[in-house]
Parts: sequence; C-alpha cells; structure tokens
Amino acid sequence: MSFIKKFIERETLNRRNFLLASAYGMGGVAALGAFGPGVARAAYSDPTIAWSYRNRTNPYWNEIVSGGEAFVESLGKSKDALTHLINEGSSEKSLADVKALLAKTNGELALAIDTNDAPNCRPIVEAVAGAGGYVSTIWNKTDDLHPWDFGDNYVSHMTWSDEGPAEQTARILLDAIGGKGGIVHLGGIASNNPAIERLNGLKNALKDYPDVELLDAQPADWDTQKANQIMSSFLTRYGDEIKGVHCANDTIGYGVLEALRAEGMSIPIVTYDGNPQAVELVAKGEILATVFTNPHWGGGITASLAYHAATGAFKPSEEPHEHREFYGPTILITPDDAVEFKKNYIESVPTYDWTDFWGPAGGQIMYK
Amino acid sequence: MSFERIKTHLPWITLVLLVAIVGMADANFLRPHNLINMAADIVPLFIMALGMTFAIYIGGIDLSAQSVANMTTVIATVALPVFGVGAALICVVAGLGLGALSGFVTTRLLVPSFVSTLAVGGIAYSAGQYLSGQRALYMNAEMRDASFGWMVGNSFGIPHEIFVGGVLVLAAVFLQNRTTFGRALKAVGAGEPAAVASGINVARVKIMAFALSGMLAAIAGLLFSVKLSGGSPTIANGFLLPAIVAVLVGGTPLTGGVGGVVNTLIGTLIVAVIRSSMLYFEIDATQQQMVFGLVLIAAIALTIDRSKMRIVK
Amino acid sequence: MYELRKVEKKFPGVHALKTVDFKIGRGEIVGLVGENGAGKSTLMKVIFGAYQPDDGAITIDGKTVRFQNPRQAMEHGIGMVFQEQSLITNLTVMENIFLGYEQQFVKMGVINWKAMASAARMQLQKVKLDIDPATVTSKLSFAQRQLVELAKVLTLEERIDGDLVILLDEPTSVLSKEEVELLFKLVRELRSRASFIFVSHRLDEVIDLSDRIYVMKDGAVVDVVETDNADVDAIQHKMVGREVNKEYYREQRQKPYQADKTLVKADGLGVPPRYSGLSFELHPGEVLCLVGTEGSGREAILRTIFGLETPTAGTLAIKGEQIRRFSAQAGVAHGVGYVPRERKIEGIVGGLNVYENMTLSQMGNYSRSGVLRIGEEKKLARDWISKLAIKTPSEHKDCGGLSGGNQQKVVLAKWRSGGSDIMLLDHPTRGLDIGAKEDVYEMIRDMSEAGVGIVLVADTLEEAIGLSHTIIVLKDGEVQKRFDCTPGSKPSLYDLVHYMI
Amino acid sequence: MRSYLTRDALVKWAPVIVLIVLVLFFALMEPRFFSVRNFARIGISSAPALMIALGVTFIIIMGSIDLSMEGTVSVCAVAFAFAFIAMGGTLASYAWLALPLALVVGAAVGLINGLVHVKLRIPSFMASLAMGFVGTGFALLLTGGDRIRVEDELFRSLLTVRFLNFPIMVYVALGFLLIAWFIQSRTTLGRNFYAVGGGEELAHSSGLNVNRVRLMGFTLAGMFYAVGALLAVGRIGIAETATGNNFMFVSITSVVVGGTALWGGIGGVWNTLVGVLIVNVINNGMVVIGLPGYVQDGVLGILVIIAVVLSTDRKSVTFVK
Repeated sequence: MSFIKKFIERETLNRRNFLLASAYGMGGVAALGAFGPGVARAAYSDPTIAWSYRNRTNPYWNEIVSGGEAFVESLGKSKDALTHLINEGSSEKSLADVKALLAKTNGELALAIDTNDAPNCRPIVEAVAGAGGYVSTIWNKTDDLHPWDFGDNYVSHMTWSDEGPAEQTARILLDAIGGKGGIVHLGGIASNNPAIERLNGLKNALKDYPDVELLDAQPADWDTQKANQIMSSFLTRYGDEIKGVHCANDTIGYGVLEALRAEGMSIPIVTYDGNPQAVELVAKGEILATVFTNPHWGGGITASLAYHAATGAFKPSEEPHEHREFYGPTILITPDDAVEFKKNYIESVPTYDWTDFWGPAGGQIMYK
Repeated sequence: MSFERIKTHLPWITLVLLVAIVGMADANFLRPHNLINMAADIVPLFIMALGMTFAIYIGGIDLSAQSVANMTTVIATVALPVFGVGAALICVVAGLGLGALSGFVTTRLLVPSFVSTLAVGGIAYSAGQYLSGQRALYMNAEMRDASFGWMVGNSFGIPHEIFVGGVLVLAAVFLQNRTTFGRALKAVGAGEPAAVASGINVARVKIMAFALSGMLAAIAGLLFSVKLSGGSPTIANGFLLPAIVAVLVGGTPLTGGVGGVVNTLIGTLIVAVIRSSMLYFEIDATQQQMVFGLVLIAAIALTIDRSKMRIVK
Repeated sequence: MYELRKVEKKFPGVHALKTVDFKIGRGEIVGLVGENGAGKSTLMKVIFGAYQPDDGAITIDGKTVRFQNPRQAMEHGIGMVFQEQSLITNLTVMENIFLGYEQQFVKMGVINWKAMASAARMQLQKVKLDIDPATVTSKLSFAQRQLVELAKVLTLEERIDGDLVILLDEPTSVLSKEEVELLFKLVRELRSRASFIFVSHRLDEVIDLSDRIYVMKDGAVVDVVETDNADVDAIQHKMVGREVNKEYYREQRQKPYQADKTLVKADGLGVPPRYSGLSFELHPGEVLCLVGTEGSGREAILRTIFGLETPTAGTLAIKGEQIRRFSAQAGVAHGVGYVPRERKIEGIVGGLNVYENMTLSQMGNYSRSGVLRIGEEKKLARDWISKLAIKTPSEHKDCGGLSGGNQQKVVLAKWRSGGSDIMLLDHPTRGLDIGAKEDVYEMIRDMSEAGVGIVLVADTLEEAIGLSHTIIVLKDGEVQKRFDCTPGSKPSLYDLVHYMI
Repeated sequence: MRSYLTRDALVKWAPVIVLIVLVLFFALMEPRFFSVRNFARIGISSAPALMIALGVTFIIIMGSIDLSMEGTVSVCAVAFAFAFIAMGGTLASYAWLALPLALVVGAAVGLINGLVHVKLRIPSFMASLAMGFVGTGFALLLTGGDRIRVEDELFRSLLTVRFLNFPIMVYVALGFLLIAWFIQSRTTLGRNFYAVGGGEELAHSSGLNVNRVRLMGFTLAGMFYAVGALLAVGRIGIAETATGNNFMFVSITSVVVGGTALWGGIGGVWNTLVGVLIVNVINNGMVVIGLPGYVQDGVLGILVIIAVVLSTDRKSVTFVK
C-alpha cells in the first residue's frame, strides 16, 4: 500500500503549493481586471444558452442535460434552444468549442460548463469574460480561481463535497460487514477531483474501523467494463477476504455487481451519483447506498444562474461569496428510503423554481 | 490533364470550400478575429499533428503522441517552480527520448509502429500518472507568466500561439525540403529498399522521425499546459484521433512518401473548420459525432491523391 | 484460330498500338519481339483481356469476342505466364494453381483439400515437377516457381474445351540455361494441346523456339518472319531501325587492367549457406564477372561487398582497409556503388525526381551541416542527363515515370557522379531493350577506362564473356573455376556451362 | 535441414510459449492466479475481445486494417438491446430474433465500411477510422445517451450458468472461434483473404475479384463484431454507446501479439486466440499480483513489446513500418 501512502504525502505537498499559488493568483487577476470594465457591456435581452459537458453516454450527464432543457423550457422556449457542446473527454475540444460559440454569438452567451479537467477552467473563464459572456461552472476548477475575481462574468461555481457523503456510504458499508474484514475500492479516473474526494471519504471512515483493511484501490476510470475486469481480478487476488466494495460511482458499481454475479457471489457494495438504475438496485437491496447529487437541478440551476446574470436579472458581483461558490445538494439513499426517493425524484421529476438559485445549495465551498 | 494538375491542390481547395460554406451559413464565422482565434486554438493539436506527419510520412504511425503530451503537461507543471524556462527543455528531451524509444523498438526490434508506439504511450501514461500523484496540478500564475508568458500572449491582435505554430511550421518545412534528413525521410517513405541500397542509414532516419514526432507531441503538451496553466495525466486526452485525422485529411496517406508538413497544416485547419461548423449549423448534440464521421469521409475522399498510391489497402 | 484485326489502342499522349494484325494457329509457337516501349506488353494485355482495344476486332475461330477482364479471357482459353513472379508466396502450390477456381473443389461451402491436392499433382506432372502440392510457394526456387506458373496456366486444359493460347512473357529471364532447355522441351511437347505466344529479349531463344516471329516497333508490327529464314541481325535491325554494331560488347575497347593495384580483396569470404570460401582480387579497370546459375550465390557476394550482408567467415578488404562493420553506409563511404537487379525496388525511388535520386547516396557532398544545396544538385543532374543521354523532360521528373533504361542510367549516374570507383552491377541490362543495353555496355567500358573496378553479374553468358576481364564460375556457392578473358582468348559458352552445372 | 525445421517450429509456437511463460510467471508471483476460477475470469474478459479480434484478423490477413470496431460494436449492442426488449425482453419469446438481427446489423455496418473503402478508394485505415466515428455517433443517436439494461435471466445465463466451471459465454466464444477457423482453412473466402494479403495485384490478375473479397471480408468482420457485442452485453447486462469503448487498440494489439503480421498474408485465428489470451492474462495478472494502477499501462506496454519481439519471425521481415 505504499502507493496510497505516497498519494497522501503528495496531496499534502500539493496543498502547500496551492497556498503559494493562490497568493500569487491575485496578481494575475488584477491584470485581468484592468481590461474588465472595457468588456462589461449592457445586459443581453436574449443570450444564447449553452451547456458544455463530457458526453452523452453517461446517465449523469443526461440528467444534467435534462435539467438544462427543463430550465430553457421554463423560459417558454423549445428545448432545442439549448446549445450543446460535447467535449468527449477532450479539454482541447472543450476550449475550442467554447471559443467558437463565443465568436458565433458575439459574446451574447450564457454558458454552463464542466470544463472536463480543472486546469482547463481558467482559460475558458478568461475567454468568456474577455468576450463579455457569462459563465457558470460545475465540478472542475482549480482552487486559485474564483468567480469574484471576474466581476459579473464568472457568475458562479458549484461543486459537490464528495468526501462527506462518500464517508457516509463507507460507514454504511463498514457497518454492514460488521466492522471487520477486507474491502476494496474502485475509483474513477485517478486525477479527477471527485475520484480523489470519494476515496478520501472512504479513508476518513476507515479511521474509525481499525479492524477493516483496505485491501486495494484501483482506478476504473468511471467505466463499467473496466470495473468489471478489475473486480474479477480482485476476486482472484483476495477471494473471500473481500467483504465489501466501495465504488466511486454507479457505473463502476454495475460492473462490480456483474463480476460478482458471474461468480454467484453477493457481497455488500456502495456507489455514488444516484442514477435511476442505481436507485432501483438500492431499492432491491443489491446496492447498500448511493448518493444523489441531483444533477437535474444542477444542470438547470447552473444554466439559470448564467442566464439571469446575462440578462441582468441579478448582479453577481453584488452577491456574497457563498452565492458565487457553493456546494450542490447531496442526498444519501439507502434501502429504507429508496422507494420514497424514487417516487419523489425519479418517477415524477419535481418542478423546480429556477430562480431560487441557492435554496437547495449546501453552503460556501471550503478550501483545505 | 487539367484534373491531374488540380489534384495536388485539392486539400486547400477543400479547406476554402468548407470555410465558404460555413461562412455562407453565418457571416460571423468569416470575421478575421474569429478565424485568427480559431487558428490559435488549434495550435496545440496542430503541433501534435505536425509530429505525427513525420511518422506517417515514413509509412508508420505514432499512437504515443497523446500520452506523451499528457506526460509533458505534468512535467511542465511540476518542473516549472524548480527550473523555470528550463522546464521546457526537460519536456522536449523527455518527448524526444520516448519518441526515439518508439523508433528503436520499431526499427531494431521489428515491432510494427502501431503496437510499439501504443506500448511506449503506455509507458508515458504511467510516467504521467506517477509524476502527478494522479491528480490535476496547476501552475503558479506568476511563475507561468514569467517563464512562458510569451507563449500565450497577444501582439497586434494576433495570439502568440500562432507565432509558435508558425515558427514550427517553417522549421518543419525547412527540415522537410531543404535538409538531407528531409530528403532521406522522403526516400525512406517512398522506397525504403532503394534508400537502403543507396547507403542511407534508414534505421537512424526512422528513429529520428519518431523522435521528432515525440518531441513535437511534447511541445504540444507544453503549450497546452501553459495555455491551461496546469497539467494532468489525462488532460490531453482527445488529441490523438483528431491529430491523425488532420494528417490524413491533409493528404498524407499512410502509404508513405506522399504529402507533408504543409498538407498537415491544411488538414488541421479542415478539422478545426469541420468542428466549429457543428456549432454554426446547430447540429443536434446526439448527431454531432456521426456528422463528423460522414463529413470526414467526404473530406478524405476529396483530398487524397489516389494516383500516387499503387494499391489501396 | 486466334486473330486480332486492325487493333488500335491509345493512351493519353501515346498511340500504343497502331492497326495491329496478329494471328496464331493451332499448335503454333509465335515469337513476339520488340524494343521496350514498342508495344509488346500492351499487345499482350489486349490479348489477355487486361486492356480493351479502342478499335478493331478480336476473333476466335472466326467469332468476335470481347474481354472485359482477364478472367473472361481465361474462360476462352487464353492464359498468361507472367514475367514478374506472379505466384502468391504465402499460399501453397496447389492454392496458387487453382486461385480463383477453387469452386470445383468446394462442396457445401467446404474445400476438399485432398481433391485439390491430387488435381494439383496432375497439373504438376504436366510440367514434370515433382513436389508436394501443399508446399508453401516461398520455399520453391525461382525455376520451380516458373514451372508452377506454367502448370497453373495449363489448368485451362481441363477447364476449356476449345483451343488454348498461352502467353509466355519473358519466361527465361530468371532461368539458367538448362532450365530454359527444360522449359522449351515442355513447350514443344505441349503444342499438341496449346498454342504459345513467346515474348523474350533473347532473340536466339525466340528463333530457337518459335515458328513465326512478330517484330514490333513503335506500336506497329513491322515484320513477320518465318523462323526458317530468320537471322538475328536482320531482326535486330528491324526492331531498332538501325544497324546493330557488330562489336556488340565493345570488345575493342577492352584494355588491360592495373594489376599492380588492388581495390577489393576477399579471402575465404563466406555467408553460408549461400556461398563460402570465396577469394578474389579486384583491380582498377577490371571487369570481374560472377557466373553461375540462379542460387549459386552471385547476388549474395555483391551484397556482401556492398555491406548489406555480414559474412560469417573470411575477410574482406576494400582499398587495403579491413572491413569490420558491414553496412551499406560503410560501403558507400569506401566508394562502392551497387546497381541492384530489382531496379524499381532497390535502384531508384519512385516518387523522388531525377536529381533527388542522383544525389541520394551522396547527400553529404551537396549539403552543409545537413542543409542541401539544391541548385548544385540540379546542375549535377543536368550534367549527367546530357552526359548519359537520359530521356527525361527535366531533372524534376519523377523517376518512377521513366522507362527502364533511363532508370538504369539514373542509377549509374548516382554512383558515378558520387565518385564510386568500385561498381557492383547485378543484371544491369535486365529487361532493357537493345539500344539501352548498348548504352550500358558503353558505360561499363567508360568506367573501366577511368580505372573503376567492376564486379558484374551478367544477364546472359554471352554478355559475361563479352564484357569481362576475369570470370569466376560459381556452383552452389563455391568457386569452380577462374577464367582469364583477354580479347581473343575468351572462354566459350560451353567452357562456362561445363563448370556451372 | 533439421535446424531449419526446428526454427520454423519455434517461430510457429513462439506466441504459445510466451503465453505459457506469462502464466507461469504470474502463478509464481501469486499462486492464486493459477486457479480454475481465475482462468474462468480470464475467459469471461477474453470472450468478447476474442470475437472482435477474430473479425479484425481477417481484415489484417488481407493486408488492410479496420478501426471501426468500437462504433460497430456499439451499434450492434444497442440495436440488439432495443429489438430484444421491444420483442418481449426474454429469449423465451420472439425476442430471440434480436440475436440474428444483431448479426445482420453487424454485417450491414461492415459492408458499408467496406463499400466506403473499396468504392470510394479510400485506404482502409482512414475509411474505417471515419466509419468508427459514424458508428459511435449512430449508436448515440439511437440511445440519446441512455443505457439499456438487458435483464433476461435466460440471456444472462451466458454469464451466470456454468458448465465445467466455465460460463456458457466462454463456450459460445470457442464455438465462434471454430467457425472462424473453418472459414479460414476450409472455405474459398478464407483462402482468398490470404491470397489478397499475399499479393493483391497478383490475385487480381489470377482472376480473383479482389474487391468482392474485400467487401466480404469487412462484412464478415462486422458479423464477428456483432457477436462480440452480444457477449459484451451478456457480460455486464447493459447496452450503451460506450459498449464498444477500448476495443480498437486492444483487439489490434492482441492480433499482432499473436503473431499475425500487420502487412498481411501471415497468421490466423489461432494466433489471435493466443494473442487475446496473452493480453488478458497480462491485464488480469497485473492486478492479481498487486501492481498499483498507475504503473499498469507502462508494464502492459513493455510486456506487449517483449511478446511481439519474441513471436516475430525476424528472418522473414526485412523492415517494418
């Protein structure tokens, strides 16, 4: 497990670097502010609304998109009015697409985006702000980048604090195996922020369970088939030692479940994201817990924030910091409440008030 | 006869045609500012494609380019605080070394480049994972500006990436047309046995071609990481296939000895135009990839000069 | 029975066939000769169905036919034995023989290998070749492959009821003398069943085998000669349209070489199993000819001297310097030039133009720190184009588009202009027409005069005898005999053949 | 003569020897690797990959290349799942028709791929690369990004029911391997692949309709991709646009590792079986012996190079590209 140890060491190192970086970061922003006023134009009456995201093959992004479309429809437009930018996991395409759209719309743009990789966030925000557009981001952003350094144009950033909920699912898992034995973790793409946080959550929980050993943790890249193969290899290496599985998201969980099914085995697993299929599996008891991050709301509200800032309905720079950087909602789903949850959130999608920007939000983002 | 003459010009005719078509749909597209910015944004991809051109020109392929670029974004970010501008040198040397390794495995160990470069790419990917501690890193903004600010600034309304790309293109054109290495490259691509029988050190030429490819992939990664002000072992994902496509669409087929650097420049621009045309024509999100493939087939069918390929495999 | 009447064929810029009349009767063997570019191959492709004529008629037994592709021609009994090896080397002999006609052995979608093997054995018997039909073709010798090709064409016998016409395109170019005789014997036996069209550059063979000879020049048939009163000189005259020099091999220009100096010295050199125990010396101005059958090791010796093969025994010294690392680069650096047999593959680079090809082996001379001086390259090319009378519109022309003779001149110019004083010539006149051959002979004498040492593997024995100062006869990789070939006391064909076999 | 024969034999068996050495190596490092249960796991992960690699083997023998498999597999998987669920959702109903339908879809996609290559005279590398984009795009268009669960117990028995310790899908894969072997060795089409790969122009002048052979080859490959898609769906019970992901590089690497030459004419389905097993043994073994995730790509790369080096007949190759 030396690699995990190294991992943690590195992390603390990076944190130190970050402190330095954010201190210097102010200088860069000041320079940017210099041309800020020049581009701060009057509010747009009908900006193009766009969502930029990774792909359409993952249910999570489909939920995000459905939220975005619901918001657009709430404005009385057809859902085709939402422009989609799909980056297919390429930061390069993500940036190029955004710039192309800025050119096309002449900056009259309300953009909601996950920038795919944290470092990609800065150039995108700078490009949007430079062209006079408005952008709200989710998930990926480097810690030294803050909406309030860009006046009104960088409207908001929302992320989900995954450590806490991941710790909660881990505790459910660890309790289910009776607080002793071995477990394994299958993670997302190793360098992705959520993947790191979700593994950290597990580690936090493990501190209280001295008799449980984390046998192995390997990245499954959010991919069902890869998770399936890794899980079956884990079964060879650890066999019956594995008493439980902690998965970084639902799609990984599906692969793990099938690997277990192939062996006729059934051991407790927990996942993350709260996709409808996963909720179903929680209701059936095949998954012990998942965490719902309400991507539908996230998709809608992110677009809404950018849109309303662009139309001048509210002025982001007058909002407090906790309205510019905030955590999204998380709901833990366990077999006890799965059925009810399904009724409330999946079988009928709740109608949200897309101008209640911060109602369900979970407070200002805290940096470590 | 006249068509014969047009053939060699088909790639740029295709490019102009595409620009015109998109321009007709939305005149905004034709604004110089937009075209310049589009060109600037494609530069990292172009640099990778430029390197790939050398590998494809000798009839090989370099599938390690993306992983090498990934790795160099990490190296650049990690090395910047310690070495400053020297980080660039480390990146270039790392890319050169891995490319040479691919070349060595291909020519000396007789492993087809499709597999050897894929394997070396795996090594680069692991190196990137290890060096980054498997997380996204970001550069200190001031250090970045001090060491590499010149790469991403703006002069006379023209982004500096264009100058970087331009210098590399000129260097590559010079290398291709005016140096013994370029000539040897062409000879190896067009007729390897004859090159051997003329006393050309073919293995060395090939290793150098792959090394160049690796080096340019590293420069692509470096520029990208400066542009993004950070690095991650996966951040250059999605570069590989567009880079290959750019080379092929430009009219450098995999048979070797045909096409070249300028073709790749045109090919990359074609890819950029096709990509932004999705936005201008407002192609539905779920249809974009399919449309991209179809337009690609049309573009390749238009641009490749079949008369120089004896057999179409 | 098979007849072409007033056949025309035009390509862009070329009138390839001009009102050609051609006919062949049952059991006849017809020769077809002409210089390169005279239209022989176009005519054959028309006969074989690879080209469709623009005008004129093809008739078989008086009925007009029109072939869209080779397969249709085959179905009318017309088969072709190709000049270039046309067997697919990774397939077995029987698969090659029945390629495209496997259906007869297929039942319910399954190939019956046993049936195919026995059928193939029957075909091989026709050409008196006793090998296992399941042998992979790459393991056969060139001569065996040639016979398999013939056997393959002879499958038409069973498949077609009517008469057969078989085209033999330069079938003897890779065969040794006795193999040629075997082939001719076979062809004569088979004429009871088929007619043959025999195409060759070797006029003596054509006269030997054929009943009638069609002579082509510039896309037209200029004469039809009955063999009984055929005369090599007369036919050559018609082909070339000018008098062929009696002193064909330029023997009058053969001067003694400088025996006191040594360019190449081999001592016990060997690359087993190809050749071994080879010792010789090459002097300035000497033409040293290696004679032997296919597979006697001649080519491997040339490749060793050039550096493409590393010997496992003996030593090789070039200009007094012991060679330790064998590579083509080292060879070139020592002033060795190599004119390979596969001109289009190893000689020139198709896709590079004339000047690029000429400087390919000596780019160092035309560059400074890696940067080429293209102006000088072009000047060099123009010089040599005029010096060797290379027919090309300009030095910018793609070498792949030149004719065989001119390609060969470019290869020679490449080495000579680079100052190579040891030349290794492997079949330098192979596939060239007479005019081009004479140019090559002239150049060999020129080089010899200039003090170049030449190791030659000749296309024919006559060529070897005519050109060389010294002949080394090889058999199975071992030196059998050394002949001194001073003009006036040259060995005879018989002398050589005696040691070759 | 004797030494010649043994060299030939060595070349022929080299990939198998590499596989055995790898198995022994991993078994030594971690005894639990060497167990029937683990071999079954390797079998499960190999089965879909084997089908796809077999398809591309035919193309590679012809001297062409096919990069469209990811798209084709996704299209077939999605088409199958939609049809299966629309027609009843269990093999016990008419929904079994979805199985042959998937093969037909695979053949059709393969045929289109071949037509683009042959009729537009675009080299197969480019044609199939672009067709891969089209395929994935089409699958996305069909699903709109949703995943389709195939939960029929009968269909999933591919994975869940075992016979002699191995699940049924392994036997299905072996069955199709035998079919591929039959096609390769006993049918005209199979032999014609070798003829085209050995010398396309020569084959053409022997009266072979090379273009037809190519089209049939791509069609056949498409059908094998479809079988691969069915097994992939059988393995995880989900059909989606991403079902085909990662198959391209893995399958071609497997084919090369098995000893089939990328320039055509050499190799065959048994080589591919060995190649697929080598790659999957490495992947499984690395996790089993506990290599950290971040070094696995590098180690895989190094082992693949070694495997190819050992299984290449170096004397038959003068240069590679």
